[in-house]
Amino acid sequence: MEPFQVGAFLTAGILVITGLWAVIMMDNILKKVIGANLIGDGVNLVLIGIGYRPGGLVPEVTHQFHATAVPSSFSHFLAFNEFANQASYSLPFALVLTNIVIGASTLSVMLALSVVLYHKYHTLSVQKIFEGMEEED
Amino acid sequence: MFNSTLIPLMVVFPLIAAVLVNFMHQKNMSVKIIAIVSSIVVILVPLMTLYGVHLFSGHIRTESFPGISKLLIPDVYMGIVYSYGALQKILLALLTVVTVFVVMLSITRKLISGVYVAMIFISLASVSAIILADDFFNFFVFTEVLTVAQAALVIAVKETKSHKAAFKYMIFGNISGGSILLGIALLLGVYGLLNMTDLSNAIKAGGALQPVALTAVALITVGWLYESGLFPFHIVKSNMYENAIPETAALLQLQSKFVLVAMSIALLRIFSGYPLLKSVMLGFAIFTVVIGSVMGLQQTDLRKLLSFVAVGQAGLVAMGIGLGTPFSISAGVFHAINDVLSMAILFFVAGFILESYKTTKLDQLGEGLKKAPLVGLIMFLATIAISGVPPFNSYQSELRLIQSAVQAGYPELGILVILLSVATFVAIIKAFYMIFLKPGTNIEADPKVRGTMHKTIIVILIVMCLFIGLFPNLIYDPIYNTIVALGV
Amino acid sequence: MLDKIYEIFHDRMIHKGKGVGIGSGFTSEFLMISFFLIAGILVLRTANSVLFALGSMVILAAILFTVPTVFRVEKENTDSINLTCFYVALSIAVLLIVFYAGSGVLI
Amino acid sequence: MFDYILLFVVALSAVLAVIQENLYKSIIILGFESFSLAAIFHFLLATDVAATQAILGAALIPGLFIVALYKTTQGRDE
Repeated sequence: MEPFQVGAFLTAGILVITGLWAVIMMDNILKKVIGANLIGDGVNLVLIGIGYRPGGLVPEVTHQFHATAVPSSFSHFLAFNEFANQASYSLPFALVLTNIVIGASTLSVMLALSVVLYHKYHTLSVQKIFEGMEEED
Repeated sequence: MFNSTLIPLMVVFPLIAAVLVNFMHQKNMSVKIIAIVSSIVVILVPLMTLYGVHLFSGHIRTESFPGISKLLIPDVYMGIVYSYGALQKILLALLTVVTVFVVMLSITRKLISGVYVAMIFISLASVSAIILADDFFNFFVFTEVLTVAQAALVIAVKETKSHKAAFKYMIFGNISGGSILLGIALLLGVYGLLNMTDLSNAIKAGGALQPVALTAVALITVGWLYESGLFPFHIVKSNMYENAIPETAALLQLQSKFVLVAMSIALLRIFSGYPLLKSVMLGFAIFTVVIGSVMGLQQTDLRKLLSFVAVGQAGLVAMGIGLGTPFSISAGVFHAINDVLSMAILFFVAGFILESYKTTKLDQLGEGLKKAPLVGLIMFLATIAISGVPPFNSYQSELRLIQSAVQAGYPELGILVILLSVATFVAIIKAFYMIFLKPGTNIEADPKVRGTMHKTIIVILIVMCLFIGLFPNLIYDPIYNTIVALGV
Repeated sequence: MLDKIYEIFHDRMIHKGKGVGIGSGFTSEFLMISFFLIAGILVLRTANSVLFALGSMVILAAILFTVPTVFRVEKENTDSINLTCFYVALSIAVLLIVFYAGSGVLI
Repeated sequence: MFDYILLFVVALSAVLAVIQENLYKSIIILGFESFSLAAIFHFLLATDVAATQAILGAALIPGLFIVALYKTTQGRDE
C-alpha cells in the first residue's frame, strides 16, 4: 500500500470513530445528525482509497477515450492490458456516488424530523425529548 | 446463456407505480385506479416469471483474465445479477399478496394520501430487490431505501411518538448502514469482488479469513442485527411496529422478517466456511426470543404486545437459521413464512379494533364478541395458529424447528421453542380475553365502522394458514431443496 | 408461599390491570428463570472450559438472588434512546472481540 | 505534501465539528470538512466523485443544516 493510501484509511478511521462517538454520546439532536454524516464520509473515504493507484490514469477523463470510442476499439488508442495496468479502479467510485446521494436523502429526512420534534418540545436536547414525558401521548 | 427478462420487472414495476401514484397526490380517484391496476400487475409478475438469472446490461460471466488478474478465482460475473428460484418465488408471492391487502385497506381510508401508497410500493420494490439481488452493493442500496420508506410510513401517522420512533429508526439505520457498507468496502478491498456467489468462491479459495475480513464479518453482522430487529435493536423495531398504523405494522413485520431470511442466507452463503458466525447468530437470536416474549407478556396495549411478540418470533426464525444445518435453516425460513401470515392477521385485527373503538388499550376494551363475533373467532384461530396448535401452519414449522434443534445436538433449544410458544399463547390469549370476553366496558364501538374489507382479508389469510398447515410440503419441499442446493 | 409471591407481584404491577396481568407476569418470570437454567446447562455442556463453567455458575447464582427478574428486564428495555445506544455500542464491541478472539487473532 | 495536510485538516475539522459548542460554527466547520474531503477525492484520482461531493457535501448539506438550525432556534444561541 502507498503511504498516502494508508493516511487516507487512518483519516477514514478517525472520521468513523468521531461520527460514532457523536451519534452515541452527544446530547444535541443536530450533533447526532452531524455524526451520522461523518460516518458516511468516513466510509466513502475508505471506498475511494481502495481504488487509488499512485500516478494512475483517471478512467473517466483520460484522453485516450474519445466520444467515438466503443469498448471493442480501445486497442487502437492504448492496449487494453496496458490501460488496465495504469488506470485507477473505478468501481468503488460508482459505489460512492450512490452512497453520497443516499446519505444526503436520509440526512434531510432526519433533519426534517428533528425540526418537527423541536416544534413539539422546544428543545434540541435528546435527553429532554426522548426521556421523561412518557405518559403524555 | 438464458437471460430471464421479466425478473427486473419485479423491482421496476413497483417503482414506476410509486412514481405515478406520487404525481397523483391530491386526486383520490386516479390514485385508487392506479393502485388497483398496479396491484394486479404486481401479483401477476412473480407468478408469470420463469426461474433463472438476469444479468444486467448483458454482461456475461468472464472466462478468465490473462496473467494480470490478481483475483483468487478465474471466473467472475461482470455486472449486477438477480437470481430467481423457488424460494424467491414463494417469498415474493407472499410479499406481494400481503402488500396488496395493505394497499387495499389504505385506499379505503379517507385520510391516506397518494404519497402513502407510493411509500408502500417503494418498500415493496426494495424488499423484492433484497430477495432477488445476488450483488452485495445492490443489496445494501435497497436496505437503505427500505429504511427511509419504512420511516416515512411511520411518520405518516403524524403523532409525536411516531416521529420519535422514526427518528430513532433512522439514526440507528445510519449506524448499521455505515457498518454494512464499511464491511462491503473491506471485502472489496481484500477480494476485489461484489457478487455473492463469486465472493463465496473466493473466500473458500482464500483459506482462513484475515483480520480485515474478520472486521468485515463483524460489521456486516451489526447490520444484520439491525435489519432483522434482533437484540440491541429490538426496541427500535418494536417501537416502529407499535407506532405505525396497525395495518402498516403487518407489512413492516413481514418485510423485516423477509429481509432477515434473505440477508441470513446471503451471509451464510458468503461465509459458509466460518462456523463462528452461526454461533453468534444463534446467541443473539436466543436472547431476542426470550426478551421479546417476556416483554410481550408485560404489555397492556394491544399494539405494543403484538409488536414485541413479532420481535420474539423474528428471533425464533433467526434461531432456526443460526443452528446452521440445512434442515434447521429451511425450518426457520418456513417458520418465517407461516409466522408472517398469522402475525398479519393479528395486526389486521388490531387495525379493526383501533378503527372501531379508537383505542387499543386492553383495560378499556371489553365485551367485543357481541359487536364483532367474526373478528373474535378469527383472532382466536390466529392465536392458536401462532402458538403452534396442529391444524394450522405454525405447528408444522415449530415441529420442524424442534426436530432440527434435537438433531443438531441442542435439545435444550427445543424446550425453549416450546416455552416460547406457550408464552406467546398466554400473551395473545390474554389480549383476546380482555378485548372480546371481559365483562364491563366504558367505551362504545363506532357503529359506522363495518370493516368489510378487514373481515374479508382476515378470512382469506386464515384460510391460507389452514391450507399451509394441511399441505405443508407444497411450501416446505421447495425451500429445503433450495437450501440444500445453495450448500450453506 | 404462593400468596406471598402474589403480593410481591401485585405491589409491583399495581398500574397494570388486575388478575390477568399478574398471571402473565408469573408466566414471564417462569420463562426468564427457565431460560437462565437452559442457558446455564448449554454453556456447561458445550464449553469444555472450567472458566466458562465457573462464570456461568456465578452468574446463575447472582440471578437467582435477584428474583423477580422480570421487572429488571422491563427496566432495561424501555424506549429510551440512551439505553439503546449503550447496548448498541456494547454489542459492536462484543462482536468484534468474539470474531477476533474466536479466530485466534487476539488471543 | 499538500495532500497530507488535507488529510490532517479533514480529521481535525471532523473532531472540531463534533466538539464545537456553537452550532453555527460547527456547521461551517462541517462544510469545510466536506470540501477538503472533495479535494482529497481529487488527489485519490476520483474526479467525478470529487465534483459530486463538492456540490452535495460543501453546499447542499450545510445549507440544509442551516435551514434546520434556523427553523429550530430562530437565530438564538442554544
